[in-house]
Amino acid sequence: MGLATYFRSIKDAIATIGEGMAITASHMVRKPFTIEYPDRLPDGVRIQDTLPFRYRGILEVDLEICTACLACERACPIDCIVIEAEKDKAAGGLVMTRFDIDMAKCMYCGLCSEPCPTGSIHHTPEFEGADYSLESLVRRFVRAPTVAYRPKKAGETDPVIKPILDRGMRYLAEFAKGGES
Amino acid sequence: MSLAGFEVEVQRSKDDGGVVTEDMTLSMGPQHPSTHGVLRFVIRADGEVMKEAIPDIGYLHRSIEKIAEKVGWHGFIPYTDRVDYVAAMFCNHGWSFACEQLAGIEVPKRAEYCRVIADELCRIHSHLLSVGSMAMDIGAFTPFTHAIREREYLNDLFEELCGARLTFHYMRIGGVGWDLPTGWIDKLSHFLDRFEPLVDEYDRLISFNKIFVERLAGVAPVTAEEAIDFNLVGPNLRASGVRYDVRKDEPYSVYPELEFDVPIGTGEKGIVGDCFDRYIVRMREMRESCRILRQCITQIPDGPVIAKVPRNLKPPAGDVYVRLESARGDMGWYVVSDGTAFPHRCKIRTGSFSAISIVPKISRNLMIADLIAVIASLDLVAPEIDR
Amino acid sequence: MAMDAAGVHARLREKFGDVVGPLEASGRNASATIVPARIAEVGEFLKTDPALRFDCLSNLSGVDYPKQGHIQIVYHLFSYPHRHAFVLRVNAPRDNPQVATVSGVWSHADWQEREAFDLLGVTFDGHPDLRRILMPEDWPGHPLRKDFVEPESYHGIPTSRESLLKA
Amino acid sequence: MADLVQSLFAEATWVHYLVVALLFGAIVVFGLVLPIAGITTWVERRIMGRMQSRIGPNRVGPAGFLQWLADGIKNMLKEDIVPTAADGPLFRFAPYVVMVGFVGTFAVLPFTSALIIADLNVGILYVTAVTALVVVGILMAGWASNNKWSLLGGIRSAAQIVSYEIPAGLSIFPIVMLTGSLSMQEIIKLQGWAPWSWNLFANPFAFVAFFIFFVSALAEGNRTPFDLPEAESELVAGFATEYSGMRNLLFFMAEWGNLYVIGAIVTTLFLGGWQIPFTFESKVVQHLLEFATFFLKAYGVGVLVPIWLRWTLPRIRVDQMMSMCWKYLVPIAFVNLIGTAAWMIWSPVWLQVVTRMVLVVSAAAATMMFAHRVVYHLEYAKLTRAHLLFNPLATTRSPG
Repeated sequence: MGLATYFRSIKDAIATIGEGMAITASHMVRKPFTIEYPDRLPDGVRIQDTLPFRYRGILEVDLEICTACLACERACPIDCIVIEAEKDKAAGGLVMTRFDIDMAKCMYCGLCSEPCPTGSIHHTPEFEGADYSLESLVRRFVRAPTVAYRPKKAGETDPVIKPILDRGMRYLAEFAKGGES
Repeated sequence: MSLAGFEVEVQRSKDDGGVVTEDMTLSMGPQHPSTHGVLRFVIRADGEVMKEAIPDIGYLHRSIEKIAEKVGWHGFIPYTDRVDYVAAMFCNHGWSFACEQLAGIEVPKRAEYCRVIADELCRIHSHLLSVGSMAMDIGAFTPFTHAIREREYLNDLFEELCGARLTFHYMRIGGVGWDLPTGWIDKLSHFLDRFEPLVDEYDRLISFNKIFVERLAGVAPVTAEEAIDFNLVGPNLRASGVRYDVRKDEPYSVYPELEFDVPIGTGEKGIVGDCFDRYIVRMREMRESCRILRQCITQIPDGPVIAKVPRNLKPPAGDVYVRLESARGDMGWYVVSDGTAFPHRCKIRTGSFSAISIVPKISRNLMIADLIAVIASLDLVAPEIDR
Repeated sequence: MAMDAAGVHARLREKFGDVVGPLEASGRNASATIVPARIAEVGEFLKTDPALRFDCLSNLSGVDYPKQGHIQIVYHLFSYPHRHAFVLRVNAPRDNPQVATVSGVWSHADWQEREAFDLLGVTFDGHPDLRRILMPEDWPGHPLRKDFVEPESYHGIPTSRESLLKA
Repeated sequence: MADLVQSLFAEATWVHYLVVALLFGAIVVFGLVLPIAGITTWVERRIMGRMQSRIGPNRVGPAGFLQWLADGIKNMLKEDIVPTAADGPLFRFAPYVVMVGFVGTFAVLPFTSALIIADLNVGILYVTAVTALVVVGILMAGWASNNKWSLLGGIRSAAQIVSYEIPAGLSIFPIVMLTGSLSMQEIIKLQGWAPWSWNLFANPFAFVAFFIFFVSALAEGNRTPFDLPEAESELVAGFATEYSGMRNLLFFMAEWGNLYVIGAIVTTLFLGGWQIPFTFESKVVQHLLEFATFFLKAYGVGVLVPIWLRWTLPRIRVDQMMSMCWKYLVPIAFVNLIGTAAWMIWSPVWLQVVTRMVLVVSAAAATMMFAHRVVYHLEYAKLTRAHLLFNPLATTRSPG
C-alpha cells in the first residue's frame, strides 16, 4: 500500500461519510411518510375511503342483484364459495338457500368477481378481517331463502335495486373485457 | 431439527504447540435476521472464517408446481403471485406467456405495453427491496427505509392498477385484467420524476460510501464461466460481465420497440463479479427501467387489453418452455399440456434457485459477515427458491 | 455462430448415431430423445464441441407420463457464446427410473437433479450428493408423480383441515 | 466527599461514610444515569425516525417522550429467562459488571467547577481503567450464554475494545502533555470558554487526536459503524442474544449511557468542559449554567453525533475494524504524540496563535460547506415546500 493510497482512502472515507451525513441531516427537515393508521387520520377520514376503487378487500355479495348463475363458484380456484340454489316455480325462479364464502381460505384474487354478470359479488375496500375463530370467518350471505335476481330487458326501474345494480355494473366496467365463450 | 444430510465433519487440528482446535458448526437460520425468509445455512467455521456454508432449503416449499396440476389454466394465475412474492408480476407474465404460446393466443398491443409497464415497475419494486435489504444486512438501516418509502409509492400505484399491493394477479392469459386507470399515467410519470433524483441520493448515501464499498468490493467474485456453469441469471450473471438480457437477446413482448441499455459489472471497485458489482448492476437497472417506463408512457397505443380467450381453456397437447427476464433474471416456465382443462406439468426455473446453489462454492474462506453480503447480493428470495 | 436445431441434431446424430432419437418439433422447442444411460456423454459433447458450445443447462425438469409408462427428463440447453438453444429428452421407466447424471457437465444440474429426485423419484446414477432437497428427509413418496397420494398426517400434524363450508 | 460527611456528622464512623456513599451512588444512578440513558433511547428513536422518513415513538406521553419509561417498566415486568445450558451465576452477573464499568466513570465526571464526586489526580487514567470493565462483562455474557452467536459477539467485543484502548489512550496523551495534568478538573481549568481556547484547536495534532479519540471511543462503546459485538444482521444479537427483560435492558442502558460518558470525556479533554464566559454572584446560577454548558456539549458530541453516524453508516467487518485500528488510528496517534511534543518545544508563540485561528476558521468553513451540502440535497430531491417540515414534534401526514 503506497502512501498516496493510504491518504486517499482516508480522504475517501471522510468525504463519503460526510456526504451520507449530509443526506441524513437533510432528512431531518423532510416530512415523514407515515400514515398513522388507524387513530390519527385527519378528521372524518377512514383509511378505507382513501383506497382505490379496484382495491381487493373482503368479498361482499349484494344478494338483491345476484342471479345465482354460479359463475363465481366455478371460477374460484380454491373452492371457497358455495352456492345452493333450487328452481322453484312458485317463487318465480331460482331460490338461493345458501351463499357462503370462506374468507379464511379466500386469497383475494378477484377471479370470482370477474365473470359475475351483475357485479353482485365484489371486493370491498374493507381489509380488517381479524377474528377469534375460523368459523366466524365464513361469511354466510343467505339468511332466509332468497329469490335470485332476474335481469330485465328494459332496464332496472326498482328504486331500491337500481343504485345497487348501477354500482355493480360500474364495478364490472373496471375489468378488461375479454372473450367469454 | 436433525442435521440429516448435513453431517459436518468436525475437524480437529493440532498446531505445533500441541493445542487441539475444533471447528465450530453454526446453524444460521431458518430464523436468522438476514436470511431473507426461511433459509438455513449450516456453517463450518474456524472462528470468524467459514470453511463451508451448506444451504438447506425447503422451509418455504408450498408445492406450487403440484397445485398447478390441480387448479386449471386460469385459476393458477393467482398462485403464480406466490412463487416470487417480491416480484409477482413476472410470474404472472411468465405463466400467461407460456399459456399463450401453448394455446396460440395473440395478445393485443396495448396489453403488451401494460404488461411491460407493470413488469418494469415491478423490477424497480423488487430491486428496491434488494438493494435496501442489502444495505440493511451490511448494517445501514436508513437506506433500507428510504428504499421502502419509494416502494410504498409503487405499492400505491399497483393498488390503483390492480387492487393489490403484493399479490397482484394483474395479468390474465391473453392480456391483462384491468386497463390502466384514468390519470394513472400521470401518477406514474410523477413517480418517475420524483424517483430518479432519489436514486442518485441513494447512491450518494450508501452505494459509494467507503465502508459499504469496502465490505462488498472483492468479496465472493464469480467468474463468467462459473456463473454460466451454475446458471446464474439476470443481474447476478450480468455482474460477472456477461452481457445477456432476455429482453434484449431473445426479445418477447414489446421489448424490441423499446430502447435501453444492459448494465454489466465492470469490477470498478474490486474484481468483476464481486458483491459490489451485483449490487451496482441492480442500481443501474432501476435507472434503465425508468427509461423504459418513460418510453412506454409515450408509446402506449389504444385498443383492447385482453384477447378473446375461452373461459374453459384447453390448450392443445404439447409443451413449451418460455423465458423472460424477471427481477431475479431469466425465469423459465416449462409447461406441459395434455389437452385437458388442467396443466399436465408446470416447472418453474427461478433465478434464486440457481443462485443459492453457488453459495457453497463462493463462500469458502469468507467471513461470516461476508456470507450475509453474499446472500444479499445474490438477491435470494426464499419463496422463489422453494416454490 | 448460431446453429439451428436441425444442424445441432445432425451433428449429434453424426457423433452418436442411434443414441439420439429423431428431431421433434422445431425452433426453440426442437428436441431429440436420448438413451438414458448415454445422456452424460451427449451432454459432455454438446458442451465441449466448439460448434455447439452449450455451456448452460437452462432448465432440467421431470415430467411423469403414467399413460406412456415413463418419466421424462427434459434438458433445456442454451449456449451463451452462440445464442442457440436445444432440448434433450430422456425417457426412464416409471417403476425404476434411472438416468445418468449430468452434474459433472453442468454444475447447475446438481441441484436440479436433486429436485427431480426429490419430487419424482428419478435416480441419477453417479450424482455426488443425491438426497432430498425440498421435502423433508422422511417424506413418503414423490409428490409430483401423478399417482402420489398425500398422507393424512405428517409426524402427527394433519396435512389438511376440514372445509368450513361443509353443509 | 469526606468533607461532606464530616460536616454532616460530628463523629463520623465508617458506617456514616458507607451510608452516605451508598445514598450518593443511588442518587447518581437513579437521578442521573437512568434518565440520561432512558431519554437517550427516546431521542435516538425520534431522530432515527426522522432520518428514515418515519415518525418514531409517538404514543406514550407528549411526542412519545415517556416511551423510555414504558419500555423500562415493560422490561422489568418481563420474565427473566436463564437458558438451561447457560452458566447461571456468570450469566446473571454479567450485566452488573457492564453496569459497574459504566456507572463507575460518573465518579470523576466534572459536571461543574464544584460538582464532581471525586476529583482524582489520576482522573483520566481512572476512566480508561474503569471502562475496561465493560469488556469483562460482555465477554462473560457471551461465554455464559452458551450460544455460539453470543460467544462470537463476546470475542469480537474483547478484540475490539482491547485494540481500541490503544489509540484512545494515545490520543489522551497529547492533551495530558499540553495541560500537564491527569485530573479532569485541571484539564478543564486550563482551557477557556471560547472555541479558540479549547484544546481541540491548540495545535494541529490535538485537532487530529480529537477525531482519533472520538472514533476509538465509538468503537469502545460498540456503536455503529463498530457495533460488531451485537451486529443484528450477522450475529442475531451478539452477546445479548440470550438475554431478556431487565438484564437485556441493563446492557442497552449501559450502551446508551456510555454514549454520554464518551461525550463527557471528549468535552473535558477537547471542548473546554463547563467553562462559561461570565461569573455570577449566585453560586447556584453559576453552577447551573456550568452544568448546562457541560451537559449540552457532552450530549451533542457524545449522543447526537453518534446517533447521527449510526443511522447513516453501515457496519464494518471484523478484519477491517482491526486493520483500521492498527494501520490507521495507532500510527496516526503516535505521530500526534510526537508532533505535540515537538510543537510544545519548538513552536513560537505567534505560530501557536496563528494556528489556533486557522484551525478555528477552517473548522467553521467545513461546517459551512457541510450546511451547503445539506441544502443541496434538499434541492436535488426536488422537494416542494409541502414536503418540508420544520417542526420535529409534529406527527400527522394526510393519507392519499
